[in-house]
Amino acid sequence: MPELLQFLFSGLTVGAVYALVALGFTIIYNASDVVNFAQGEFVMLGGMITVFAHAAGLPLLLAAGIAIAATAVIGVALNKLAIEPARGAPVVSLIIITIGASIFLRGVASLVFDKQIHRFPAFSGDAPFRIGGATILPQSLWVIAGGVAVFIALWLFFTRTLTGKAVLATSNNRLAAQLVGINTNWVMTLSFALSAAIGALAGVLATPITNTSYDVGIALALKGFAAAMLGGMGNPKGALVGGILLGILEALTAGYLSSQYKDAAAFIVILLVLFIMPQGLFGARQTERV
Amino acid sequence: MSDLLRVENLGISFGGLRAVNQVGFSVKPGEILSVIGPNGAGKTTLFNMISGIYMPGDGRVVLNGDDVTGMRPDLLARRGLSRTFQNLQIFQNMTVLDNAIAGYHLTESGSLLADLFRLPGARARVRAAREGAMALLARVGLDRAAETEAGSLSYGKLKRLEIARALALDPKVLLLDEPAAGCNAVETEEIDQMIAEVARSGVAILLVEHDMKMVMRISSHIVVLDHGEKIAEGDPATVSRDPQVISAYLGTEAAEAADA
Amino acid sequence: MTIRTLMSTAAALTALAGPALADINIGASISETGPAAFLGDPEAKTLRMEVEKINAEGGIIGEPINLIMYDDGGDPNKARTFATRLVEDDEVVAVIGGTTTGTTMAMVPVYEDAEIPFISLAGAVEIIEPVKEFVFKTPHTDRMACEKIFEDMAARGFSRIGMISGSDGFGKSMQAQCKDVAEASGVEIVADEVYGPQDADMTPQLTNIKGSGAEAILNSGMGQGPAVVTRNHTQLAIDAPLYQSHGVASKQFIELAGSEAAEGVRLPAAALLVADQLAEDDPQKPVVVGYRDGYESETGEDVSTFGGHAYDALYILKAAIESAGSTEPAAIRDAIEATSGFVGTAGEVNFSGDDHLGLTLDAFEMLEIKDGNWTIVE
Amino acid sequence: MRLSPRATTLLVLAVLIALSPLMFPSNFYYRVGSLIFMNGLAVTGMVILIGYAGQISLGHAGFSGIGAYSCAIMPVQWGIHPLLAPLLGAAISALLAWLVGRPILRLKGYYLAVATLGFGILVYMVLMNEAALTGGPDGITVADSGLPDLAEAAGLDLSNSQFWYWMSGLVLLAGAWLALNLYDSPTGRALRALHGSEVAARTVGVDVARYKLQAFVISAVYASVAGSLLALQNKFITPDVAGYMHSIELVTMTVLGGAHSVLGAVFGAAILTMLPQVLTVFAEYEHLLLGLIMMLVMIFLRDGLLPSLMRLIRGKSE
Repeated sequence: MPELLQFLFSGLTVGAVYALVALGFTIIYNASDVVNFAQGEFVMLGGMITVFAHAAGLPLLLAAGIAIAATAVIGVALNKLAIEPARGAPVVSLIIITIGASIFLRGVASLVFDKQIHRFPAFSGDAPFRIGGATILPQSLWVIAGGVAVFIALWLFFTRTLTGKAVLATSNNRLAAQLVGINTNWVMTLSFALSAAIGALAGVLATPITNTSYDVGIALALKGFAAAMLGGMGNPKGALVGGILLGILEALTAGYLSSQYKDAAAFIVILLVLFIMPQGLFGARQTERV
Repeated sequence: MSDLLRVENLGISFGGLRAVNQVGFSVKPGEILSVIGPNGAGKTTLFNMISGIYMPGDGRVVLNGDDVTGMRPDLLARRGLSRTFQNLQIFQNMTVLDNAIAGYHLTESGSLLADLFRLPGARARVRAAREGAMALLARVGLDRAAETEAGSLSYGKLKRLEIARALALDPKVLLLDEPAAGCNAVETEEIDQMIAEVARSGVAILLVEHDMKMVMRISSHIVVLDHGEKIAEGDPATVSRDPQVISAYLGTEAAEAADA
Repeated sequence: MTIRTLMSTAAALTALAGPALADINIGASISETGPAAFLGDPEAKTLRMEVEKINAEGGIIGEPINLIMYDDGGDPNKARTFATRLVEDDEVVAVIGGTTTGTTMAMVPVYEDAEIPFISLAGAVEIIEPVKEFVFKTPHTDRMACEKIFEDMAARGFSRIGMISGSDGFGKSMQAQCKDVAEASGVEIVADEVYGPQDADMTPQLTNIKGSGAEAILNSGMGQGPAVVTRNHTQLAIDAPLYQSHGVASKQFIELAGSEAAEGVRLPAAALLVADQLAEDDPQKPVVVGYRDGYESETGEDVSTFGGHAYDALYILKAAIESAGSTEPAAIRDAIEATSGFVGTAGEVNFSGDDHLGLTLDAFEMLEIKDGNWTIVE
Repeated sequence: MRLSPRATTLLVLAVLIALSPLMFPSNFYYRVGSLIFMNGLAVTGMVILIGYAGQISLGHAGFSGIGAYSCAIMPVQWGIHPLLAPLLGAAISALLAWLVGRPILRLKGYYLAVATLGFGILVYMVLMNEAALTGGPDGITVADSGLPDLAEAAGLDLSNSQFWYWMSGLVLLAGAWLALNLYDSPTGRALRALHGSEVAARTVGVDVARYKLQAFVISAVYASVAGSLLALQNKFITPDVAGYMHSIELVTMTVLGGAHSVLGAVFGAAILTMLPQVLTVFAEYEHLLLGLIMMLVMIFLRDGLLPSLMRLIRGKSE
């Protein structure tokens, strides 16, 4: 049993990181129907800016705050410069634009920062908690707490606040949203800022566990995207569940079956789920309108 | 003559909302049956169920004596059912001519290898389809626009292109969803005549249309829907006098039409 | 047409950046970006820095070196194209590079066909085994690392060991080599686990190793994975001591893992990492201290053995050109093969007709991390 | 006489392939040329999938991987003739595409993207992990196909790069011919129709699932053959050929150049293949510029480079 518990802890830790990335995907998708493949770069920026600000002598908390704010600004810039001008483009063009953005941001990061791997200390030390023969690091709890907190905040945002409902309305029908007086430009700006900030927060929380470097974004975006699709794109609940599920799946496969094929197992499950539920676990079913 | 298309107790719900309930009627070859009713009465939904786009919740669709309920649209097309759409479904990425040729898909298509290597058989089939398509385009007055991108056509022309495409299948049953919408009086009359002509050739036509003058003029039979239920049925004269219909929907316009 | 224009633009641009013809053209294809960037980055920096230094001192046999370096991004197909470009377009006399085994092996056929000497900076033994006429390499092989580690394990009385390897080229290659030499070294591999190079948590794999009764654990991997493994090893309070490979031989590893978690970790590495601890009369001392000080003051980054491999390759090449007294590729090749007693950052290199690596196990030091620093295990 | 678009495309391609070598300053350009043609071939398949049928795949490099590794594995492990290996590889790719395509192609948009992505990653992982067969992440040597020697025996004195330039040029021409044949054929029309409106395509009798699957299988064969050619030329192959980045590259080439036409997509392949070679002058700015170009083209030249260029030329001449 301690093994199982350890595997679950591992899965939770990793899954919470995926979930945070997936949650970032959710907001932009909800506002604009764009899956932002540069989401992983937001995570990278969160980690890297914190590392370098911290190394420059700022206290960790302040460095993290700066990283999140700066990434949010970059997110807004991405929207204004690349996504807004391409509105209405087909899915495949949007995929290429956001992948282009991710390559661009990675290139900038490698120049502004460096190509080395970095880390900053865990918030509450590295002494693990021991529960039932298994262990979990305090930083893992930070990540999990971060994931849950962002989820709750988003859930409240989308269901309880007027602004959140405006975001959803914009995604449903942009024109109609404009007609009822929603400033859709502002909604887009807000969504990208929020999304980027959540990505950066993920980077800040996860870096003590995952380490960071200019190119960590690729793998994170891939897993986060997969998690979001598994859960059903656009649904915060789907992002959270999809992320955690993916993490646990990988950990259990590594623990019980084969660590070689743990990533393969994750993708096989995603494929199977999509075959049975083409909109993911919690995605909205769409009926064809003709 | 026996019924070509028979609809029995057809119904469907969307998330608890009953969109169509217990609707039934039948059409014979050469007949024009119009389905009318206020917006949201369930006309298009009914069409979508008959043409296999929505799976009916209950009831049956019988085509030429066979139960075809919920059958895929492409298989229905093989059985001679063809349709147009209220919100145009044009292949915007193709030329007008290609749109019309696409209507010949069932007679045009052969093996993939023949297509890849441009074998003589495939070329002959394409040629035949092209000739048929050109003739149809001429019939709807679009032959001069054959090589233009379909996306650049006006609404009225697109409506006619869709009818041409539907006719290319050489259907036994034709479903027309508001063919005259957005057309001016002259165009409406042309469409009107074309529909009558098609019906005369023995095609059973199912029509949804808001232009009551047209409906009253060409229908052999009318079914009235309101809130998903059939509230009246009969020939134009009978329906237009039906008090329930008048109060539910038709009003003065129909009375005028009946007088005329 | 457009393709043509672009082609000739490319040619023109290269010509602009290109050299005067009398220079010695030395090519390099390094993975400055991509998954192996943290290896390629110090390699590229070292090459630029040292070439500048050599040129400032008057070049080789009176001619300045013109270093033509491409970034293959770790993509073997791209490396292969750059190899063709170096040979056909840039007309180099020798090539350094191939940061990874994949990029190296992709380039080998080109240099063999063109008969251009090629000194690889990658680890796997297959690069020089069987011997290829024009291919040499400077880093120790992963097989040697395995042998060195197993030797140390056997000396400490461990016979049942667990392996955890990265799934990238470096990790997989070393995993295979270690399994190959385990029996001969007197150890038995009782657990064999793998992780992805970007994975964030390896506790499931380590839990399984812990349950297998392994007496010592060997992590073959490079990059950030080993740091995570080291932290997880501490997190799970595993008693079996942890060995890392030469793939983490930089100060950065200790920072990433945290000195607390890294305490007691052993790994085989070149003397470069412990330059200050070498005896004063050690012939390697002036070389490694000189390179380290130069690199650290130039880049502001900690020195790593990876940059050292590039340093060794460049100076082996320099010595070969000097002794050949010619810049003919064939002559350079012969001179490289005749290299003996060359002291580099990795150790003493003695090439021969059937040894294009030229290092022995002695070139490895077994290091242990104590108080956040490398110490030599006696 | 006016040439049909189909004949024009083939003619332009043939002339470019035949005459480009006249301006090659060195042998290296044959290498770049052959890479352009191999990518161009894979991308021609993508035109059928993306441009005709309107479906997306982020996993087609997986098929390139199968084609490439067939050439590496079959002759050595199973004694299959090296020239038969590409054909068998294509057959395996087709079969696999047919099997996975059936369920995957029911998905749409981003869901289709993630499913194809997953498929590509699975192929990549098998190539990485089954080291006994595939050589693992460090790659595997590909036995010589004997083709260049055959050419030499026939009196053609060509270097390796030169040989593969002409070889892949010919295969690209053949591939383009087939793809162009398809365009104005019943199958091509059905594919374009379901791209335009799936519902309408169904109502005119198009078996949408079947045609999507055909496009998927055909494009898989193109990718597979391209992978085989690459393996045979390089004589060494690593799993990167099946990697996620390569899949993205294929889609980017297609869409960047213009997904609706073979010529456009091949143009995109040419640009993206040459770009890294041109950008070496900018060294560390390479990636930054690549990302920038991808964004700018897609934002401002939405139909792709070639159609936009043509419009510009036509606009000026009018």
